[in-house]
Amino acid sequence: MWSFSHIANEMHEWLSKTFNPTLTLIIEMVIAGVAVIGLFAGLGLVLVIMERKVSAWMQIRLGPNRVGPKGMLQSLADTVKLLVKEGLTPDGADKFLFNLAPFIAMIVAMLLMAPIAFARDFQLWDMNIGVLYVSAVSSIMVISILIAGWSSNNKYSLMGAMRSGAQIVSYELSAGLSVLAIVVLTGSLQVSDIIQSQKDGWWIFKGHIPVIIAFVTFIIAVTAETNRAPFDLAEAESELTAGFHTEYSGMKFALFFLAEYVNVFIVCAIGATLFLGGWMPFHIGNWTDFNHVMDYIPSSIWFFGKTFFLIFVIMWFRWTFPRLRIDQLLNLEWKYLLPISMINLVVVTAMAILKWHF
Amino acid sequence: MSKEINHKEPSSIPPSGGWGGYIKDVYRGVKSLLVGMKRTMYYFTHHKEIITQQYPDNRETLDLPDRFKGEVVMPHDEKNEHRCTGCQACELACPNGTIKVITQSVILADGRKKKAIDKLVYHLELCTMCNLCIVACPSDAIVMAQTFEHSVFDRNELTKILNNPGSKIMEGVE
Amino acid sequence: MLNEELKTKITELLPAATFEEGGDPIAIGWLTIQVEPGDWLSLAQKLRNDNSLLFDYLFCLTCIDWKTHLTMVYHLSSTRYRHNMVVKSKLDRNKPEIESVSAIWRTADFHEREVYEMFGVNFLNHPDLRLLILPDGWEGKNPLRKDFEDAVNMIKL
Amino acid sequence: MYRQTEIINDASQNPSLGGSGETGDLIINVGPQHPATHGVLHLVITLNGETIKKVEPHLGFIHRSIEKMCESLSYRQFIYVTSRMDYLSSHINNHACALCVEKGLQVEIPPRAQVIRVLMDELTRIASHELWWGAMAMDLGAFTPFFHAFRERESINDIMEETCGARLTMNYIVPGGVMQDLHPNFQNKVKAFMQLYKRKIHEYDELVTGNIIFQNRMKNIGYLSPEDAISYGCSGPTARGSGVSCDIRKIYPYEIYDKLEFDEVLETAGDSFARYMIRIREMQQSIRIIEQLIDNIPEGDFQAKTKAVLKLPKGDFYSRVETARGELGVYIVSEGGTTPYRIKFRSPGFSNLSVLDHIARGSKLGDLVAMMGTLDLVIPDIDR
Amino acid sequence: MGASSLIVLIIAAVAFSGIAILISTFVLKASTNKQKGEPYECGIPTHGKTWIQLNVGYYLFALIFLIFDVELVFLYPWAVVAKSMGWVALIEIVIFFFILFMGFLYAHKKGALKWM
Repeated sequence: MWSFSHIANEMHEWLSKTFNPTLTLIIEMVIAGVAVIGLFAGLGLVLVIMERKVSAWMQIRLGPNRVGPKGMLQSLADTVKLLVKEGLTPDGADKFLFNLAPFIAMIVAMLLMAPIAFARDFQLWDMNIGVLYVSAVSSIMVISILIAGWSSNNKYSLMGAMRSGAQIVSYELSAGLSVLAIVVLTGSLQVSDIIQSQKDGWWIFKGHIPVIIAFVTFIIAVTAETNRAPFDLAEAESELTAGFHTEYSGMKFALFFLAEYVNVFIVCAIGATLFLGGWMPFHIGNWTDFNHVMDYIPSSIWFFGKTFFLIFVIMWFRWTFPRLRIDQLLNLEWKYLLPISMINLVVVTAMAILKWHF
Repeated sequence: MSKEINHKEPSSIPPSGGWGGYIKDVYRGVKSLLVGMKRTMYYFTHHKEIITQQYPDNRETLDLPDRFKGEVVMPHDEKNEHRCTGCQACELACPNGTIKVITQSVILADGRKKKAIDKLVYHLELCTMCNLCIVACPSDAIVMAQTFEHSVFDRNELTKILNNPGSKIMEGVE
Repeated sequence: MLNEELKTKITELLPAATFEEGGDPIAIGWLTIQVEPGDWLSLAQKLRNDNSLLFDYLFCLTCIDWKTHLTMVYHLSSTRYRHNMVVKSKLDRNKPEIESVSAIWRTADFHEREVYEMFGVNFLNHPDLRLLILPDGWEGKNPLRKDFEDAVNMIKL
Repeated sequence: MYRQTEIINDASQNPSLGGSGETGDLIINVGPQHPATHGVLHLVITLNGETIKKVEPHLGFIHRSIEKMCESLSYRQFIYVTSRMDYLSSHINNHACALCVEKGLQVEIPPRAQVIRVLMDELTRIASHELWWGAMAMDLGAFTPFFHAFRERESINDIMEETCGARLTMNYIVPGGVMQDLHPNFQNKVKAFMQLYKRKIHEYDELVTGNIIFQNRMKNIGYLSPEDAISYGCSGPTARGSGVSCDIRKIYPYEIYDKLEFDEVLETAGDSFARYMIRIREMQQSIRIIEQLIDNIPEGDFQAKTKAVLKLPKGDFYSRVETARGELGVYIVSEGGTTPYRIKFRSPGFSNLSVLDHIARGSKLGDLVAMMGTLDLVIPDIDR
Repeated sequence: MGASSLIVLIIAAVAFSGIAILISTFVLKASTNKQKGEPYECGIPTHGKTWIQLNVGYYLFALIFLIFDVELVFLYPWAVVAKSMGWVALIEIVIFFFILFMGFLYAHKKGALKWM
């Protein structure tokens, strides 16, 4: 059957036959790098046009409709525009850090790609601490925002950076706790194990209400962690004009922009993996016929479908809700989400021990 | 320096008190959010509600009401005649000095001298479309046109002479 | 309170006040009084605090340049009794000075700053008498005075 | 009596402030090029952390000296200028000026003209509040309501365009009546608009009013006591949110407002949410007024006979009307000539803005945006 | 691909960003003027220094976060084995959370979670 893993294996075999092992490794690395860059850029283009269309339809508008068929090439045109714009560095800025920040943002976003299973057996590195790795690496994102905001020598940026510092670190807790709920249920940190455990049903279905609560907490927390509205305090357009990237322009701004969207993709992919079964098709208990039909849909389509559904939900939030104020944002985390997810984790543990899940 | 800031408590939902209130708050909050999401989802799926006008594409069907105040024009009939007597009422009525009436005296066929307009200069760039000149005109010589795409590259082009070259005043208009 | 009653009441409070007849005769028929700048602050306090007057709403504060003198105009209203009154005060055009009433009606703060820059009236004891509308460092005449001419920006019709 | 607010010196005069590092006060300019100021308002904000210590408005970016300008225009001409003051309720501005001139001329306005004026006033009020609603939600970060508000506002603008010939600065009112008669389609279109409005009004609650985040952002924020509201000269929804009855249409009725049935909307909470609710409910009252009038427009002239050149008698004239933002006063001092000797526009925004510093102190930066939204500031109205 | 993929990813990220920025510097024709380098503050020259000691309440959150995050890291190994350990794990975590919660309540009572 045609699949990503099949292609990868074929290629690996052919390369091993043709070249010596070192060269094979290097060629594979180059191919992987190019593929990731392509995925990265492609995701940026797709997510931007998706966001614009979603927002337009929710706002009874048409959205971009000039470039390409139904405006689908709009984000490509925007990229070209950003490419020829001047990336200005303000005079008063800390130039080194100012230019470093977008790189950090990009590296973090890129590193998070490693443990994601895009399709059946198609993963860059199926590390045994996959979930821990994700939550560890995603913490670095805040550093790039802090650097960007601080080094800009702009008061709006500084405020935005400070806000996002408090915000991201706070929400990491409940995101981590809700991830732990799944880890408790599966007993493994490895992404492939977690997906395998959902062979006969996704966790969101077989985990009863506690897992649904964990899922909702997770979605809220990652929305906050990626600085998306209604938690976009770091940008807070109507208060801080553009928040931490006020001074960024041209390609440097575009990198932040891209990193933000890729981060949204990644957290949604993690959410899809943990709660919705990743690339695992939709299976119901022992309805073998039904499960077979589901198996015919390629695993990558399952994965991207689930991920994009979650991305849509996050966009849906953005175009519906007003923004929270900074103290309310932290109240929500410390007074509502954190206690709820702590209690929820205990309940999930009890459930796992009692084997109440399917 | 002393800073006596009249600090107000940051607002949160007035707590209903106790654990029941806590859960009630969460329930009410989530419900209100879901109601809003339902509304946006309705519009997301109902594309018929879209109200965007695709302006440059719908130029042909664009229907401006006949009272729309676009710019001042002076209608001429097929004999290249207009109704302006050069009385300067419009010039006086205009708050901005948009209209300048330049008159000349012409000698009529019977030898009498008569005042008539040489040029009626109209500065579109100064005009605020207030309609006062149209109201002031005793002989209905000028009207508002329904044009609205006025942008040009050189602002001198906005200074217009409303009467056609070689035009005359219509018979019977005093 | 009717104008007649107001009149007697104000004569009680400030015998020196003169009443202007015919000012705004047709309109709402507001009582108009003339006071000396020196009497204004004490009268204002009484107008604001007297229980039968209670002029607590200063809804308009402006100045008129009469070329020979300036006239401050205060439009007062009472939110309880719904009566209105106009107080005018003549100022010397070369050295216009009057007591600030911003401690009595807070709205006078901004309005007095506006009059200060537009007419050059100096409000004594105003907490923060600075330019509000005109750009910082504005020097020269006061725009709303009759002899003001802006050579650069004024369009002559 | 009002609560005394301490006067904090400007940082430029006090070198100990302004980022010397000791006090930790950050001085931030908000505006003139800022998404939340909706125009060219410039606020200098002294922040301590996220807490506002002081807000100082710097005005004048769009000051055109309309008062001076009007001194050289005739009584017919100056009305059009006032459309550019509070451009969102331009019709009501024109109305105020016309009323003041009519007072001086002592002309009787035909009943048809009065009804047309009131109808247009109320439509303008709804349009203004619609825009405010959308912009207010946008200030709080919800972008979608803005477009929904414009759907309704557009249909009002279409009505205006058809009858008055312009969408925003209508200049429809002349001393003595209105410039043109109503368009034949007017009644049908207004009815269609009212149907649309009633069909969509519940969406406002769903999207914004009932939203928990929105309520949290608005409630108990920017408290303005009734005494302060009066002392600061607030008017319109800003004062009525504090429970101060100040609707000129009720207290000093002009035109036919005394014959109409409508309520003066009052809320007593005095916070941002109260001011928000006032405007939402005011729109419904306007709809109510329009409903009463739309089928009962009397026949007759739409304009009283006036002389070609208007001359006001010597004296001063004052008219007060209720715009969408509050009380607009037009004060004309006449010397008996064809042009006013002095005109003063008592704009509602100017007084309402002065309260911003008072209510914003001690709250968060994000609240400032919400408060500015509820004050409904229109910058040309403030600067004039 | 294993751990080497991380190196690939870092190189890819740096290469991608670097190339993009390089292209944009080559393509554009930059104009220079003095105002360009000023910090953006709504068009008004900025007032005082930006890098001052801010009075922010954020750092308290950072401190509390630090405590909680360290606990969270401890939870990961626990979570992996929780299911196989059975009831002991549950009792452990309840005690653990109880202590943590007490600390949290203490911080709350002290007003550390109140925004400054």
